[in-house]
Amino acid sequence: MTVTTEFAVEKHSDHTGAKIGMWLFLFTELLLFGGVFILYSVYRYKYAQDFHIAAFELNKVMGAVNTIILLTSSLTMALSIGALQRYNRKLANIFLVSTILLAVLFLVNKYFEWGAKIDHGIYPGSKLMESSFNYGENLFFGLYYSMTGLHGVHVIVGIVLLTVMLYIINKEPGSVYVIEPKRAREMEGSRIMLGKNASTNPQDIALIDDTVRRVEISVRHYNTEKTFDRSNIIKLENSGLYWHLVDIIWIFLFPLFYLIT
Amino acid sequence: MIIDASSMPQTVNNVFIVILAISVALLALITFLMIYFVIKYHRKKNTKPKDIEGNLVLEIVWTVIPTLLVLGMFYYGWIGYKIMREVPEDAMEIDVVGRMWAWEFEYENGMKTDTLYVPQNKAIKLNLRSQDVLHSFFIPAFRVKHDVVPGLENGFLWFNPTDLGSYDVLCTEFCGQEHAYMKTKVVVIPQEEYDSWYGTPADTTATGQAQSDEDSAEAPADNIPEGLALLTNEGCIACHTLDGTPMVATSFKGLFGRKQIVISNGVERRITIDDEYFKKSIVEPGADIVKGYDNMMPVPDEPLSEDDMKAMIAYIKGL
Amino acid sequence: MAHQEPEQHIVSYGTYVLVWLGLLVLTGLTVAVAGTDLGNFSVWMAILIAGIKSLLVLFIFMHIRYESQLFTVMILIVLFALVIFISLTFFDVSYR
Amino acid sequence: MANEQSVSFFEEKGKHTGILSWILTTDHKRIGLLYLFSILTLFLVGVTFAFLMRLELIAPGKTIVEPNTYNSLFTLHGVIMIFLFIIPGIPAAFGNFFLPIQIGARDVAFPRLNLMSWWLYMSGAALALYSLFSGAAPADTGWTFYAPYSIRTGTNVSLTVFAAFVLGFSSILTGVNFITTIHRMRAPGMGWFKMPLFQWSLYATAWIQIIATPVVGITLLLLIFERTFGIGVFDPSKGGDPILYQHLFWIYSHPAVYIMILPGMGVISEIIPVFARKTIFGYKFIAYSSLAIASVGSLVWGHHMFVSGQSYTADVIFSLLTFLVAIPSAIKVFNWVATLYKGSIELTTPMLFSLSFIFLFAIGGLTGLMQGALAINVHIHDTSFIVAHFHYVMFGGTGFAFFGALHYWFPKMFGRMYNEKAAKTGWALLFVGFNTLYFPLFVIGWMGMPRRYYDYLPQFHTGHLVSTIGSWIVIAGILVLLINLLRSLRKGAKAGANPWAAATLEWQIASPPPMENFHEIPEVTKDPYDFKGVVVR
Ligand code: HEA
Ligand code: HEA
Ligand code: HEC
Ligand code: CUA
Ligand SMILES: [Cu+2]
Repeated sequence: MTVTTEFAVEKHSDHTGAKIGMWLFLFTELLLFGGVFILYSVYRYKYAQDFHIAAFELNKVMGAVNTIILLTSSLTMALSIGALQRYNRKLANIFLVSTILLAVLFLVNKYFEWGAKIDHGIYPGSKLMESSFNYGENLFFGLYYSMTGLHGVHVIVGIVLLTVMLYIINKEPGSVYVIEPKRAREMEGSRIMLGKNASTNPQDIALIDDTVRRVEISVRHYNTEKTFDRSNIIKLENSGLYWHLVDIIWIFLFPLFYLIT
Repeated sequence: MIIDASSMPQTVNNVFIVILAISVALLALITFLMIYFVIKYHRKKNTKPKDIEGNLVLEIVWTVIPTLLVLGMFYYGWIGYKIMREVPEDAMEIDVVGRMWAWEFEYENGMKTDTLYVPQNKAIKLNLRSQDVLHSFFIPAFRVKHDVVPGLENGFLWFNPTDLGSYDVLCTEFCGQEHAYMKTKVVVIPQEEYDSWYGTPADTTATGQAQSDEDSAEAPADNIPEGLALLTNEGCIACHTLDGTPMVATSFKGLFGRKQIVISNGVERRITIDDEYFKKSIVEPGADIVKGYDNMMPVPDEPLSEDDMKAMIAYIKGL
Repeated sequence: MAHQEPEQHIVSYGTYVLVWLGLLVLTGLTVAVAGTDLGNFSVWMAILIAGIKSLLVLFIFMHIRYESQLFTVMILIVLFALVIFISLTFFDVSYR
Repeated sequence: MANEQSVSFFEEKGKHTGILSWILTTDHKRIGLLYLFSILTLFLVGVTFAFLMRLELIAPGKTIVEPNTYNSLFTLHGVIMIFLFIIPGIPAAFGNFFLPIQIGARDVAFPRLNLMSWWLYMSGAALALYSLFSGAAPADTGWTFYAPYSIRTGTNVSLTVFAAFVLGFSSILTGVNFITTIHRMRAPGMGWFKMPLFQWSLYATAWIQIIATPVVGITLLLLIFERTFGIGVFDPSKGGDPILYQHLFWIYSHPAVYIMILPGMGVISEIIPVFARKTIFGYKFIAYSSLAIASVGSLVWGHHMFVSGQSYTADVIFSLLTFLVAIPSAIKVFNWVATLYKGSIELTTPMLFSLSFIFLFAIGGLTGLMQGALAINVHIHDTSFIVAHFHYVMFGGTGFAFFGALHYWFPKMFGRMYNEKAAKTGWALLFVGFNTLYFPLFVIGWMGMPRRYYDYLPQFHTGHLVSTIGSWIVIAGILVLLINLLRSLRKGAKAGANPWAAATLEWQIASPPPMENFHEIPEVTKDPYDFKGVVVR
């Protein structure tokens, strides 16, 4: 009996497509924050004076430091991608780890900042806010907590994402294709050639007979310039895009909340 | 079928009829063409279709004509609306307070009613305020409607009632359980009768129209106990019954002395209802929430006086 | 289906560092400007500086400068939508 | 091109077997069918709520339920119909199935995201249904969740709102997938203007999904924050502005009505040329009008707020813009009708649905114009006139397009024909019932019957009674249609590759299609509605 079975291995590798997808997703993020920016601008317009006063409660230095941290993390992110594009995985790792550490640092700062505020009794629903804050100040802090909170969540997601990337770019590139038992039985009687010019050399030809339960083919790429798993670069680039967006949002949050005194 | 009883319906009806006529004409045209084509070019009769890719002139025609039509509709609608938003100088102002689930009308002389009384042929401006959530004040027969928005001070609408009679007032913004029952009447009476009623609030029953209408509760009359009148006017009985059946809130019957579990600042505690608790419930309804109920009781727009509260307590204790 | 992968554009490390320095300077600038009293103008100043900073990030860090036009067009569409949302809302808020 | 012997995607064995081969599939066809069945199931849930509502309204006073229950019924009816039936309806079910095939691709750009989007849909559905039975009581705010009532009420609003949030996420992923696929995966020769019009409508829809959905996402999230932390942004007692909530809500929810209707319009643009056997009239105008609807449609949200207390200036601007958005719809309608001219028309079930779509959508759209006229809107806002309007566009429009699509593509998806006679009976019942159900609502709405009313004044009784009777005819119609299709799944005659002699790519491959759609990616040379030489196979 001869059964021929074809199997096609198709790896989807449309880098531009992946990038378009990522950008589309970033647009939704942008508009998500855009929604709160609408609220911010309206209330800012209505209660300009109160916002002005409320902003004194925020720690400008803390905000500036966090801005610098995020900007720097954006730099290391870009550098990490640059390094990977040059097939320098070691350097890419160093920069990626720095990015993650800076992100964590940002959160630590944020934690202390929020903590200080909450200690002062400034949080939605607190006694202080209900008794002695007027509408504008209330809204300022309502927005402050919602927006920086939401941004913080994005930073956390970013950390997770970058950590996963750290794993991915360090995994030995390569893939294993498994032909399941049923399929393997269908292939009985056929031969598998190992190696490119194997046809002449009987040692390189394996017959699939009924003792074969499972066929496993593994393909390994080596990190030379030519065979470097390019799809990792695009993955890292896309994660980088996300991280830069988080940065851009902070670039706006910082002056709008901390610097309107 | 639909009642027209103010200066507004004329305008609105006109706009409506014009747009309706255009729409019906277009709908008829489209439907006719569809049916005609389906019959004329049915596969049985016409086996050879003729490919037509398009026709630029036609496309322009059916872009430009609808554009002109809709611009006309817009303009017509706008003109009608302009009238609704421009209140005549000499309009009489009445404050309307909406709360779950009752309306209250406050006249310039301080009088309060739960049915709206207006003189015939006089511009009336209603200033709309809400104590709790969104409501919407709607008089179908007058073709007026406007949302009643908490926190928004300048909500208003105006009309000039032309026909005597009493007409429905409805709430058209969903506001909770009894939304469908948040209705009252507007009663249009001749100017002279109105003047005498307005001058002497106690004399409300004198107005013929008002009497004939079974729903209309009047301004406080002498035979009603003061406590009940207060509870009615403040809108309490929209949520609290007097007969012991709990509705949106607990019933007032047997209120005092009742043991109750309340949640204060998230903590459950047991209390016994006394005068102090009653007063606190009115001034600060959110402070103690009765277990099983929602924190939706509004704060009265003007604080109740000590005397008023005493009167309420006295009445409730007597239930 | 098979698309030609566009040549990757590799940006020099130096450029990135320069951009970063630029961003830091702009941050300093916006803090400094906030200190002075420019009245109503200071908001717009802050937004302007933030805008320039994001353009830097967008064009260099996020490579928009080196990508096909499609991306720029899409970004413009989205920003335009956001601007429209805000301005139409203000037709209500500021004329109330 | 077609290989008739090939194994269909139903039989193809993948990594998993049994149920897992469905719920873990990344094949766009299987995901499309998953969506189709989930959506139909939830449609039946939503429709059951509607049936109960109509029963309650058959007479004034209490008929079967308490006010609270009624309020929850219309809320959940609205939420389910909008977020779970009509928004994903055509794009997620038919779009997923046919988008790649119609442009000659093997799958969508991100198959795994596609699966994730279905899972998010199911989670959203589960949350929405769970919110019915958990918490104090099911949400009772209406599908619009207007603040501050939605902040105050003790019902299970947060969970329902969160469900809507999750569903928004699912919708976004579908949008991302569709745009990328259309940009990157068209077969050689498939230029933008060689695409079937269904693709254009999906493309425009996807853009709205991407631009508008996040706005409602954040709005709903803030509503949840408001309820749990009291941040105050929508709460007037803390300085927030409830009207601003409405702006944010409608910035999404008006464009969302075009998410609902555009794919329906796309379906109609597919069906009409096929059964008139001639090319579509004014291809480019229909294609561009989809983009025009999508863009102008994003600017008109304020027409839901004419009496909300927004400024007079805003009222006027939004009214003007509202009228402008009608023009691209008008262009489409006229081009469809012109396509019939000198055709060779066959009145199959899909064609009947398409023609009735035009009729019902025209009624819905033209009444939409009345609502857009400021003077009239003041009177009919929040009355059952509006209810009639949106059922005409949503059910009469998108709903009929959905059923049209179901009957048009059924043979392709399942490889079986259905009983044409039963389908036509179902259509007739649905059409008659539909008008009996909703037309009276225009009348009583004009007379002043408010919406979301549990109880009503006696003068509205006749209208409500007729309407409720209409709902029974509709039930009959829907049951006939669905039972016929379900029966045909097993008993229907085998369908050939191209039973309608249509020219688009999906009809050039086997029914049901093989796993990889095309053994070889086709080279496209013909226009999508060029029927020369296309025969029934
Ligand atoms: C599928 C969904 C869908 C669609 C397509 C539409 C389409 C339109 N809608 Fe509708 N609408 C809803 C769903 C939809 N709507 C819903 C759900 C609500 C209520 C939400 C709620 O409050 O719960 C609503 C509410 C609503 C309101 C608010 C009413 C109120 O609450 O006060 C308004 C006001 O302007 C409006 C207008 C329009 C207009 C002008 C169109 C236009 O796009 C229509 C364009 C179509 C045509 C014009 C017909 C076809 C053309 C011809 C027949 C040719 C001739 C035409 C001309 C001369 C122009 N709609
Ligand atoms: C796609 C959208 C869609 C669809 C298809 C429908 C379909 C129906 N809707 Fe719709 N409806 C909305 C979307 C939709 N609705 C929205 C968004 C609202 C606003 C909610 C709000 O105010 O917040 C609304 C509100 C709404 C109201 C107004 C409530 C009020 O304001 O008080 C009413 C009242 O009649 C109504 C009735 C119906 C009916 C009778 C159907 C029918 O067409 C359904 C027809 C089918 C059947 C009646 C049953 C078929 C049943 C089976 C096949 C299963 C067998 C089951 C039984 C026999 C029980 N709906
Ligand atoms: C919108 C409905 C509503 C209105 C109007 C309303 N209440 Fe209430 N009331 C409630 C609800 C709900 C509760 C239970 C929750 C709570 O304690 O806040 C309540 C609780 C109370 C309590 C405590 C009862 C108990 O059993 O412990 C008192 C006393 C009270 N209301 C008095 C009044 C008075 C007096 C008025 C009129 C000025 C009034 N209410 C108007 C809804 C309302
Ligand atoms: Cu008040 Cu509805
Ligand atoms: Cu709309």
